[in-house]
Amino acid sequence: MASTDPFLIFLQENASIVFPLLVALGLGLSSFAVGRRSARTLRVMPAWRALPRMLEQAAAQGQPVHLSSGGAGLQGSDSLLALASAEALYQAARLAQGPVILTTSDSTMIPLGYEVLRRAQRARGFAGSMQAGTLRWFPDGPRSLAWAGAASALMSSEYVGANLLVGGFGPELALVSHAAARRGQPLLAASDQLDGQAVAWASADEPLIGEELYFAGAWLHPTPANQAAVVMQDTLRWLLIAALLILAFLAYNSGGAAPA
Amino acid sequence: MASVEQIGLWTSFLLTLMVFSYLLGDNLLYRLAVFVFAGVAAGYSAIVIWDGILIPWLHDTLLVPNATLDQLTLGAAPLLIGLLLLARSWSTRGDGLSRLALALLIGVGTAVALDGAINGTLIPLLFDTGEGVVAGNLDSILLPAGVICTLVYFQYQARRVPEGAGRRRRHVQLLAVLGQGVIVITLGAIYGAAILTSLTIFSERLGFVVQQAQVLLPTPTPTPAPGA
Amino acid sequence: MSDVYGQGAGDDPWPPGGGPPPAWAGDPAATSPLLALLGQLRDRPLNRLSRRLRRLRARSDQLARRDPTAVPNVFVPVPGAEASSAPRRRRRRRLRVGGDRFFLSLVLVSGMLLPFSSVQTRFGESAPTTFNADSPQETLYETLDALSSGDLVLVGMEYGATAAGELDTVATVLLRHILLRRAVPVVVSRYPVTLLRTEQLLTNLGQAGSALATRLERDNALAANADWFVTRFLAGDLAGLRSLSMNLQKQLATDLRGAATGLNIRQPGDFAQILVIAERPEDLRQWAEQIAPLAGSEMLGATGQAAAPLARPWLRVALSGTISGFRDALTYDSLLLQELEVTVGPPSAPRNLRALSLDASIELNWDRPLSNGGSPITAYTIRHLSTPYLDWVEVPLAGSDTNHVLTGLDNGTAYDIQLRARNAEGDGPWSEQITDVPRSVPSQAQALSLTAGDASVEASWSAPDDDGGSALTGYRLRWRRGTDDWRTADTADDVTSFTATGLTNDDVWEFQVRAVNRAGAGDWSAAETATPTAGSQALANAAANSQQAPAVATATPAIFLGTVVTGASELSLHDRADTAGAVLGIVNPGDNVLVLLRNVASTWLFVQTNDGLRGWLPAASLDLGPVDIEDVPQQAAPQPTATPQATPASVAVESPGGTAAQAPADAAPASRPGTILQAAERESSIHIGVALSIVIIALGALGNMGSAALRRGRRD
Amino acid sequence: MMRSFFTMLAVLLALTTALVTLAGLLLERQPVLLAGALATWEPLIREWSATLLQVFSISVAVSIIIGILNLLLVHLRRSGRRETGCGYSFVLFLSAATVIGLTYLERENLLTTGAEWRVLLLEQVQVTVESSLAGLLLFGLVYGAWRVMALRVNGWGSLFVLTVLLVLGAALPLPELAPLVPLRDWLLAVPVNAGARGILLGIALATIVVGARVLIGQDRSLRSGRDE
Repeated sequence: MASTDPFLIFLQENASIVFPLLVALGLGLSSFAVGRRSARTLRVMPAWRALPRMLEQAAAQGQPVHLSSGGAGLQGSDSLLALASAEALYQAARLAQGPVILTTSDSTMIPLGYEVLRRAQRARGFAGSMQAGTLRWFPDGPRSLAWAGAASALMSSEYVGANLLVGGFGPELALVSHAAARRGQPLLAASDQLDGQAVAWASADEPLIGEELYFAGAWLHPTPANQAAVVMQDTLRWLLIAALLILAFLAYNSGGAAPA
Repeated sequence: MASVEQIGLWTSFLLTLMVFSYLLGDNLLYRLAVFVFAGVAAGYSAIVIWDGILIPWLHDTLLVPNATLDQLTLGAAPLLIGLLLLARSWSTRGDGLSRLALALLIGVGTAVALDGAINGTLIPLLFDTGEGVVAGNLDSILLPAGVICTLVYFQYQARRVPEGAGRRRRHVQLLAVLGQGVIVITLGAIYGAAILTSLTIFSERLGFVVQQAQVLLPTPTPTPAPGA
Repeated sequence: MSDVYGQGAGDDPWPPGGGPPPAWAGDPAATSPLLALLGQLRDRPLNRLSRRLRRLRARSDQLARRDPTAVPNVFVPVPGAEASSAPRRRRRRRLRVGGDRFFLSLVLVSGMLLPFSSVQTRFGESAPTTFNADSPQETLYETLDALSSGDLVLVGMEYGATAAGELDTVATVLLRHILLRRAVPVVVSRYPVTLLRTEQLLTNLGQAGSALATRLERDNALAANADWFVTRFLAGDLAGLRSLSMNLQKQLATDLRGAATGLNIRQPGDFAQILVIAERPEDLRQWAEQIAPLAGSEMLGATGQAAAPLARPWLRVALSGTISGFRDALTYDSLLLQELEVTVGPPSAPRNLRALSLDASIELNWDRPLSNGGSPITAYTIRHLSTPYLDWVEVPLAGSDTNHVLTGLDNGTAYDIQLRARNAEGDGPWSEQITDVPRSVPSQAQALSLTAGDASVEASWSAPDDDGGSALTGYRLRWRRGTDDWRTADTADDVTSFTATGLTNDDVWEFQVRAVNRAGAGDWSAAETATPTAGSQALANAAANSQQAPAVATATPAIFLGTVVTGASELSLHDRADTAGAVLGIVNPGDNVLVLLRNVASTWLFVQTNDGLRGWLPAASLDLGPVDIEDVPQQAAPQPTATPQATPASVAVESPGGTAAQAPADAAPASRPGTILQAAERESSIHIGVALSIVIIALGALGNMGSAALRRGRRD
Repeated sequence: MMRSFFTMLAVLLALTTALVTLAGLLLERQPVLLAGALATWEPLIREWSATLLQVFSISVAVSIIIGILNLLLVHLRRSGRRETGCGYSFVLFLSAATVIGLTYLERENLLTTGAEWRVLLLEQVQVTVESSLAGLLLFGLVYGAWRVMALRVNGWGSLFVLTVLLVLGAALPLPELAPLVPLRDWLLAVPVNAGARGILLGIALATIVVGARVLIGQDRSLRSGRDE
């Protein structure tokens, strides 16, 4: 990055603190704005549209729903993925009519997972205590094969009716999706890792790609805050595209300055 | 009495076969192997973390002779946070305090993740993609074009059309379709590469099974191609 | 407990066989009627649930109405993709699975097994022996090659057992390269198991006597916390990496087992290079982001093939060189071997110098040095020293033959002999010293005198003047009538008389004797004749003689030299006198072997090779020189399978992994990281796997496209 | 009342920890950020940030131990109650207990066999099963690709399969397939590179948005359950 422009340098160096604060400000404003206007129209997301039906079907057959966040957890780089995936899983747990099995391969997800289950339970209108068996943790590694192996075994031994896997997955997802295909269980999956995402795209009943998993709330539970996040994301995206175009234009005109 | 190594070889040989029995269908042997594995992995994680992290930490803080109050507080904080999170798993009592513990974790995690997303991904990729453009080099122009199409594909907001459906503007849609093509090609290539890797790994396992079978099973020594 | 949620999955809250679906289960139009029938729900708080359910359904319907496909499908519209038909479609798919899956697995497994079976299957070209110019692979190689002695290299081993099948090979070649440059790898990892395995890998790589140790001219093993470091593991994912960058000194102060490493590294810049071997591209990125900028340098990366396309976005950003996958590792390995040959210097000492005494000469054989020092061996020098002389006599030899006959020596004198190799870089060290005594065959036995008896003749003689420098091992006497075939008898070295019996009286019998020592038999003495007659007095002597000297003396095991003569191809050494016997090793035309035994039919010879291997060779393939095959001692009983002194595995010269395959065949290969085992078989197996995958995936796509077209046709 | 107080406190805590950590990370990278009176805060912020990160990573370690406890207890309870699959639960519990038990015995020198049981278990059980499972992925992946067109009978499915086939074909070292190699290389250099960058940039943006939600207390995990 051989940029010499002082503004760009400033932006680069302080972006990690300035940028989120600006976004936070924007987000606050836009959720206020969205709240005052009527709901936003969003493009169709087949996966989020299929989810309620999938859950319903599982419930109708008396089968539990398998939810998983994979390797996402509060371990630093994955923290925000873990929060986003907790949100998506919460939406699913809330809509599910039957029992839910939540699996994870990151232990920091356990408290979040219980929070998700408890909250969903409240939202579904049942108070009372939770049993520990609905949340299962399996040890992790760079690829969580303990999770994948155990989940694939569990999916058949517990007669799972539907699977929603959103979070951090690598190619180990293939083991789980294979098990789902084998037992004819519907599956929705998305991952922030590209190799896991490739497997998810190929094997999920409806495609769900990358960032789409961060915004489940906007489709499944369109509160002003959830919608504002989507608006913010779109805005940022266009800003990014503009920045990219400007940089490309400058580079093109400067005769193609060699990158650093 | 077989030696320990012998038992080990047999164990790994049989476990490999048990896992591969999955190819015949989900079965007891496969599940057994997987659950043994999950248990062993959990045991090792516990030992390694205990030995490698917790014990040194305690020695540096709580167990220091004549520890200061600062050291004691610092040493106890993670344990307290851990306990509060643990409490959260079992009951809703003390919800507020455990929420604070979670907040601390989320706070630090958010910072690290934001730093990573911005300094690790956003800025390097943005500048590298944008500044990589060289006049006259088609590929260097196609690259940012592809990135832009991909980004546009995700565009969420749409216009409401009379039937009530969300529909994106026509030019956005055109870019989005191109972007979808780029994404599908990307995922396909990654998928193909993943197959290649798993082929490599599987070939290693096959070689292992064959070699072990030759060593462990009482078959005559295979004859290498005779010379002359 | 009416709390559905709290029951946990294992409690099976809705046992099959429950009552009919309650009225609130939803109107049949919204869900499939089949599903409604299948719905088996047990009692629960009806009022609350039904309210929520209705609300939910209303919302999902609303969502469904609001948004039909917004991104138009530019290709074929999906028939039957409407939500209402989804369950039916799914059910049909479920039926179609099953058999095909098993069949696919079977095809794939059996195809990939082929190269490992006894059938030698080779498919596809093997990995190239060099990287493309200016490729990231070459950059990586060049960078590591530029390391100098004592440089520290921070190595991040960021992969688990999952990727071991692929990345162990990559790690092996990279670590070996670092160690070969006498640089010091400092290994860190965020995966504890990987640290344990890396420790094992490094231990195996640097064992005493391993190719690496030999090339580094080390007679001891490379040691932990001296030649390499495996430090304590980094906990906490990204935070762990960050704490490494912030706290390098402390983090690297203790090793995997908690012992002090003695490393004192204050900043990442103290490392000459940073190398990350990662399974996930994210790990590469995190290293590039957290460690590389602080080190002020670009880093090197290695990944599996799956991560290779994903490493690309970061390639220009932070990585200078990368390699990926098994094939790159093989190329790297062969490059490493080629490269090695032009750097080190003079060759190492020749090995296994062996001598065979001859008449006034000694035949020497030896093995090539382990290392030719990087350039071909051009010459050898032999030197020898015998007691009358005080100085070594050097005999320069041109060429790279590994045998020579020293001539002009004194029989019976002990010679100390050494040997060294020479290449363009100079002379290597002298080999181990051996001592041998040249000897010739004895001279003629003296004074053969005959005493005729009744149907017998007693022969006696005296020892030869000259024993040829080697103690006599015995005598051979032969006699015949006229031009009949010779009859023979051997006696021990101290028996100088023999009575031949069973002779016909009144015929003239011709007798000759010769002395034998380890170098062979001397010339026959001049012939003497005698005529036995009936009633002669020699009888008594004969009786006594027959007890003393065996008719066929085999007291001394004869050792003869044989030369392999068969054609141009190499010859297998078998474990029994039969071509079906297991092959113990290989001998080449021109090799000299020691002949120890023959089989009863005299068709096979039991020999010892220069490498110390013992086994059977067809007699016809050996030239025994002057020796008669019948002179070779006969195999007494069925010979127990000869135990070779070295296992066949250690005969194999260099595995493609570049290490002499030290592990005996019965070692567990997978648990011994450090060698690229079965490289050729695995390569072919992978290639077959790729080909089969292509076929399977293509067939799957075509089949599914076909059945979709059929469905559409039926609907139209 | 109490609950909303804790919620506010939690949000505030998350916000401050996030900002302090972020500032610390920033200072780490680039020493001079603050000028004038603010400069005195610099060492303090760096220290706080470092402490927070340290506490964070130890808390994560503690939480892994908790996770293992949770796992073992769940499975112990399941095997005690004889639920479906309780056998597997028992196996899991037993293998974890074995590893931990052996480690303890070895450490206390109560094992006299002389073999390193722990290392043996690691190599012959954990590594074996893990790499076998990784080998098994091959079948999941190939079968997944075989099935893609059953799920998506459209242009995108075909494009995906074609890309997979191209990547596989180019990896096959046969002279007949050599023309595929430059095509594959171009694909990886341009569209795949662009697609990967686009998806990663999108995820980075989404991460920032979620992070911003945490900062303004919109994230659900920190709030009590009232706000449904």
